[in-house]
Amino acid sequence: MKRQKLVKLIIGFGLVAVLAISIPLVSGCTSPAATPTPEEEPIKVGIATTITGALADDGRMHVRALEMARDRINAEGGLLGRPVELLTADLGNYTPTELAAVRDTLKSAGVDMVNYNWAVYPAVTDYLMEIDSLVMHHGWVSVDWQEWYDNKDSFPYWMTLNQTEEGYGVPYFQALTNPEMVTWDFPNKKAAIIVCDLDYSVVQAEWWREEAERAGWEIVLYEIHPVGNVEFGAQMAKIRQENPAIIFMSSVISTEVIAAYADFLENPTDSLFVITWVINKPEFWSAFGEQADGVLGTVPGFFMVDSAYTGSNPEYQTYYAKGRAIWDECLERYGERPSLQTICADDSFWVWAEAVERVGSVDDYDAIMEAMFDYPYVGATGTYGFDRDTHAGSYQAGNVPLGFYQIQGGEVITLAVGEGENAGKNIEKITDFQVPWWLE
Amino acid sequence: MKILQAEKVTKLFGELAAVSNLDFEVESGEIFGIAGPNGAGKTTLFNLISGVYPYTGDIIFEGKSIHGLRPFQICHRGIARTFQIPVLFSSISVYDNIRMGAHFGAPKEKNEKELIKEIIDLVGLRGQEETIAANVDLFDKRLTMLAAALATKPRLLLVDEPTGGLSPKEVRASVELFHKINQELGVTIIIIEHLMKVMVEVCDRLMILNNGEKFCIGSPQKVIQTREVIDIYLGG
Amino acid sequence: MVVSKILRKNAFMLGALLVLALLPIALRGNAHVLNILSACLIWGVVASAWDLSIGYASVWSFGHIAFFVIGGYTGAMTVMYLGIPPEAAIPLGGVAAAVIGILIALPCLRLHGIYIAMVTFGVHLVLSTFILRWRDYTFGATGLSGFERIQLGQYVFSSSVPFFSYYVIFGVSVLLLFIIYRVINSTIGLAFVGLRDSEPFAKSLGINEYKYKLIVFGISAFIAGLMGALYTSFYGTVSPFMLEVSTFLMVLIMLMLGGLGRFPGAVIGAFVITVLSEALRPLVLWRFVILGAIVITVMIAMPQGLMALPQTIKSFARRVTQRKQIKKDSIKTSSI
Amino acid sequence: MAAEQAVNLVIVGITLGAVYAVMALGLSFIYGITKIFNYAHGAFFTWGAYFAWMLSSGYLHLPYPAVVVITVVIMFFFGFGYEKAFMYPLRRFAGWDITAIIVTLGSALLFDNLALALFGTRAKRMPYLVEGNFVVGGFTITRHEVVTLIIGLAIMVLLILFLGKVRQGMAMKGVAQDQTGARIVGIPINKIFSYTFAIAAALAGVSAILLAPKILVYPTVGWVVFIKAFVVMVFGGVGSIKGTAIAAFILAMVEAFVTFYLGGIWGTPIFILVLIIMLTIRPKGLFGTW
Repeated sequence: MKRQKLVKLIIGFGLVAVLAISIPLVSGCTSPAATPTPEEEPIKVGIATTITGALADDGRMHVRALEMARDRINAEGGLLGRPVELLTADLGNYTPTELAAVRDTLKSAGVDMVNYNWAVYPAVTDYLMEIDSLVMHHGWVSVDWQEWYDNKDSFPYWMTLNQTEEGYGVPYFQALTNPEMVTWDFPNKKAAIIVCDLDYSVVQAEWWREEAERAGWEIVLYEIHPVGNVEFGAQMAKIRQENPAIIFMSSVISTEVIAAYADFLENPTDSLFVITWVINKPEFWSAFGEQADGVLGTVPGFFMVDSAYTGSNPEYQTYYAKGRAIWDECLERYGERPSLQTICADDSFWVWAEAVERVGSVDDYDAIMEAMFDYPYVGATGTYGFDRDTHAGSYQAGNVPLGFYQIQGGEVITLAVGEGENAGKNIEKITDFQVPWWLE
Repeated sequence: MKILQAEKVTKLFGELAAVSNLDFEVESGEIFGIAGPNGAGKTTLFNLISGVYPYTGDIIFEGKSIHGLRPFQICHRGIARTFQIPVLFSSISVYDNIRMGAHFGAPKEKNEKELIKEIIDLVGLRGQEETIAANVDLFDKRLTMLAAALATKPRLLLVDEPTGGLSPKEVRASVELFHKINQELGVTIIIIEHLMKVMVEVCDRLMILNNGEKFCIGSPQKVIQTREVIDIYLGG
Repeated sequence: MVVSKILRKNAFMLGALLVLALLPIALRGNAHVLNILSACLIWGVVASAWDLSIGYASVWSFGHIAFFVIGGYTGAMTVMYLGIPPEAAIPLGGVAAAVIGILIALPCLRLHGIYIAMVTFGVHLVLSTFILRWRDYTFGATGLSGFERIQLGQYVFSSSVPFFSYYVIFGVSVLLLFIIYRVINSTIGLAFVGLRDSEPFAKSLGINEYKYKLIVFGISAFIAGLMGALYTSFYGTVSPFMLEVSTFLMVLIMLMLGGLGRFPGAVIGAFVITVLSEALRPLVLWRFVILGAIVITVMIAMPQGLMALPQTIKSFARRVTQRKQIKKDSIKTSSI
Repeated sequence: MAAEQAVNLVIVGITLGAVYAVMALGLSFIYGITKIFNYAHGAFFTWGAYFAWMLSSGYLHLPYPAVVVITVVIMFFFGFGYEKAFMYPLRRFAGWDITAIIVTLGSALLFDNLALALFGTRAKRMPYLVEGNFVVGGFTITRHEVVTLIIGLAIMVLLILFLGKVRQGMAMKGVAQDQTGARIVGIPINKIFSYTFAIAAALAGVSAILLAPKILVYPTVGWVVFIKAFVVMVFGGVGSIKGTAIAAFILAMVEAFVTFYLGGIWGTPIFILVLIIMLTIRPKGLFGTW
């Protein structure tokens, strides 16, 4: 009897001791692996992104951009003569525990800048602000930015390349019904809208819908489905009944779009299949190959890498050249073409790096931000000058164009580029629209 | 005085009548035996009395109907039972098994510890209290089950095949115990048993069931000499 | 005399408590590690509350993560919309979860095993729809954040103030674990075990199974909901993402790895799984593959769970010594 | 117009119903016979889908009949090996049924994430079994749907025949009713367990082949189907093939109509509501036997 208690006691203490020993090991595991060069202390850049979970693909594309940028800058002698070192922290499925881990590891490593892509969870913003480093956010999501904007007094060091998705709905509808871009006689003025239940998608769809109704279109289906839904049988039944001229799918999750499109292809209607953000993601068209031809989409920012820019706009020519360079490097180095994520992340890094060079300091955040305000940085996706109030890069200059795309021959081809308030009306046409194969 | 009256009790399992149109009465203070071949409906009858299944007809206990009451309510009215297979609370001690009956079955009992002690002494489980119930032998398992049932302070006890698998010595001890329970505690007992020898020793009256129907009832010596009863048992 | 007896009887638990109480000081406020420890405690209590239901009462409720999330939302929303002080919102989260738990228990009264599992899991599945539909108040999939936290002087209860917050969580967890321990050792716990081990016999001994089903749903949902509110307050955010299968799976694994119905096994399971899953983080995609493999291996080697480790080791030792004994004996006989 | 819509919805419901039924039968089979609740059943589906994908559009581009046969054979041995490796060693101890649950939980974690690590998050697409449509009386029905329905029904009939007429099937039924009893009369329990898992895994493979072209192949796809199969199994009553089949069609129909009229977000809540109402009336499901 006594021995039993003793054994229990020993095992109990043993377990706790093992835990106590392993916990510091845990924190040790996540500290940076690369060794700094002996002469100069490295500049640490933290990457807050999704390495695992449903958005792991986006995270991979994000990290690649920064790896390429790091190697480029280190090959040129580093930033301010110091090597740049990356520290990746996984946002995973955005569970609170993961967010806290991201914050704690980046904070304890003492990163000089946090490069963050996007989420639709304001909580991520809260956690990143607590790291107390400058955050370069290259998202297109208003909730993340809004959370910072509401708290800007307590934490000013947040820079967003492009803070809102609201604008994309209106110009998108305008461009679709712009005869300069889409050369197809709509058989009717009916549209079906399928929306993923995430803020980003819902906001975009709402704006799209309002513009459509203003133009006298009838919305025959407006369906918000749960995140991660893959069964669209009933929605397609309704669509097949109504036969609308446009099926608009507002979703950021490629699996949903692929599933809906696969169901659509089973028995296609006389409709244009129109999507948003997912058009730039390789997993969409790699799932369908030739069958993806004809799908239309839009993404914010100049993202023209499948089709060459042959127009006369000198700014666009510069953007294109920069984007193409990243594209080629990514393809060569990783055997996979980049997504918009990559190109944008690259911009967000170099905006910052240039500002740091000009200021000559990496931790004087006020001065670095000052160097970014109003300064026209010409990147691969547009020209950025940050607004003093919103800290958003694209609005002040109004120089970040909106691209409208179609998949043709298995590639994402730019149909037109628009800019400014009526980006869907005043467009520069690049490539001819192709009537989708199921409508022929 | 009648402690239990069954009136036209019928239980159907689908098409099959497990108990059909059964009438009988149990006198207060007696030991009443129920026998019959396998599938005669003996255990089903216990399940009906203790409220496990719904049924048609009526069962009256101490002048009040217990039809439609749930098992725990029937226990609180004063009927306790044991099971054919010892279904003990195997992960806790023998003492806690008995405490389960005392605490939940006799909620008004002030002196719970005293009650448990008395019952342990009565059934003869002293020394086994702290053993985990899964680890005691079959006889002690049956005794524990019986003790837990007695701890609910019943006036009627239903005992289902208490001697199955026991040695002759243990069977004898069981018989003595039932007499003791009946006489010292004044508990009326209904007992299901297939050993006729035990029945003759224990029962005041014996009822034979066949195919869910009452076949005959009377003093055990008389009943077992009935030609038809012998036929039933020999599969006639 | 009595004190020393209690000390000796609960040496394991008291020792563990002492270590847990002193560990933060030894760690000198390492934020990352402290937050992991806090998560261990939170999940430990949630898993123990769940154990009360599955392990002790054998009521296969799959709604505990839903109760946890209900508690979290209640805590956050009462603070945000009703202006209730955050200290009061945390027990309110428990109350809300308990009310819903009891409501769910009603259709479960007549059900058993897997059928209860389905009804309660149904609540889990429906909850996310409800949160998404009630967008005006819950902000849909975006989730809630930025609500007021508990404040004690200059200290804020938040994962960014790990030292202070750890002790708050430690205090609440110890209190709740003590409540669970008391419930297990009370007559309520006795009734749970009775219904688990042999329901027909328990009922025939006067146990009202409906009453105890309601009690077990009430208590375990209350604790899960309270921990949900505490978790939400600690991390400052709650979203329907918590309802993903992965959370459910992990907590269930913690509970079962520790050993069903073997308090405080669930707490040990929670520590082991949480720490392992953090330690394996550098493996990125292979992390959960390895974790799954570890769970399977441990269970095949030690089917009774971690809490049975002493017995397993002892029986193994006994077998080894017996074998040695047999060997010795055979040598002896052969030499003769 | 209304009639046409209804017919379209019935077609959607029937096709989904056939697949849910096949999946739920596997789950119900394992639970009914071995009393193990197999959390890894979703992972079986996922891996069946990945095998089919690798054989078809992923790497080998085999013709469909070959894909079906090879996938079913692979899944059969997958289930067999799974039982031998993970479930069999547990049965040395009492209380193994509880331990088995956590091992299935652990293997769900393992297999899901193995798929993630090997194939990535990217959803893979599989071609339809047969392309093209039938036009019957003005209604368009895709050939894939017709084939799905035929395979689904055929499997149910085969299972009923197997359990009712074939010796091994009858032995399985015996084990389902009473494990100790079955052992006493000399039924080889270990063998029965292995074959039960093997058949269930093969069924998961079949449903994966039928459903993957519609809902894609990605690491967590199994859970979507698993949860629905779970509801179907409980609704129909564990162990009843008839109950499972009817439940699958009822629930799929409910889901299709609810999605159509109220929107996709209400699919699950109504699904669950129907289940709870059902269980309050019949606590053991529609035709619960085991």
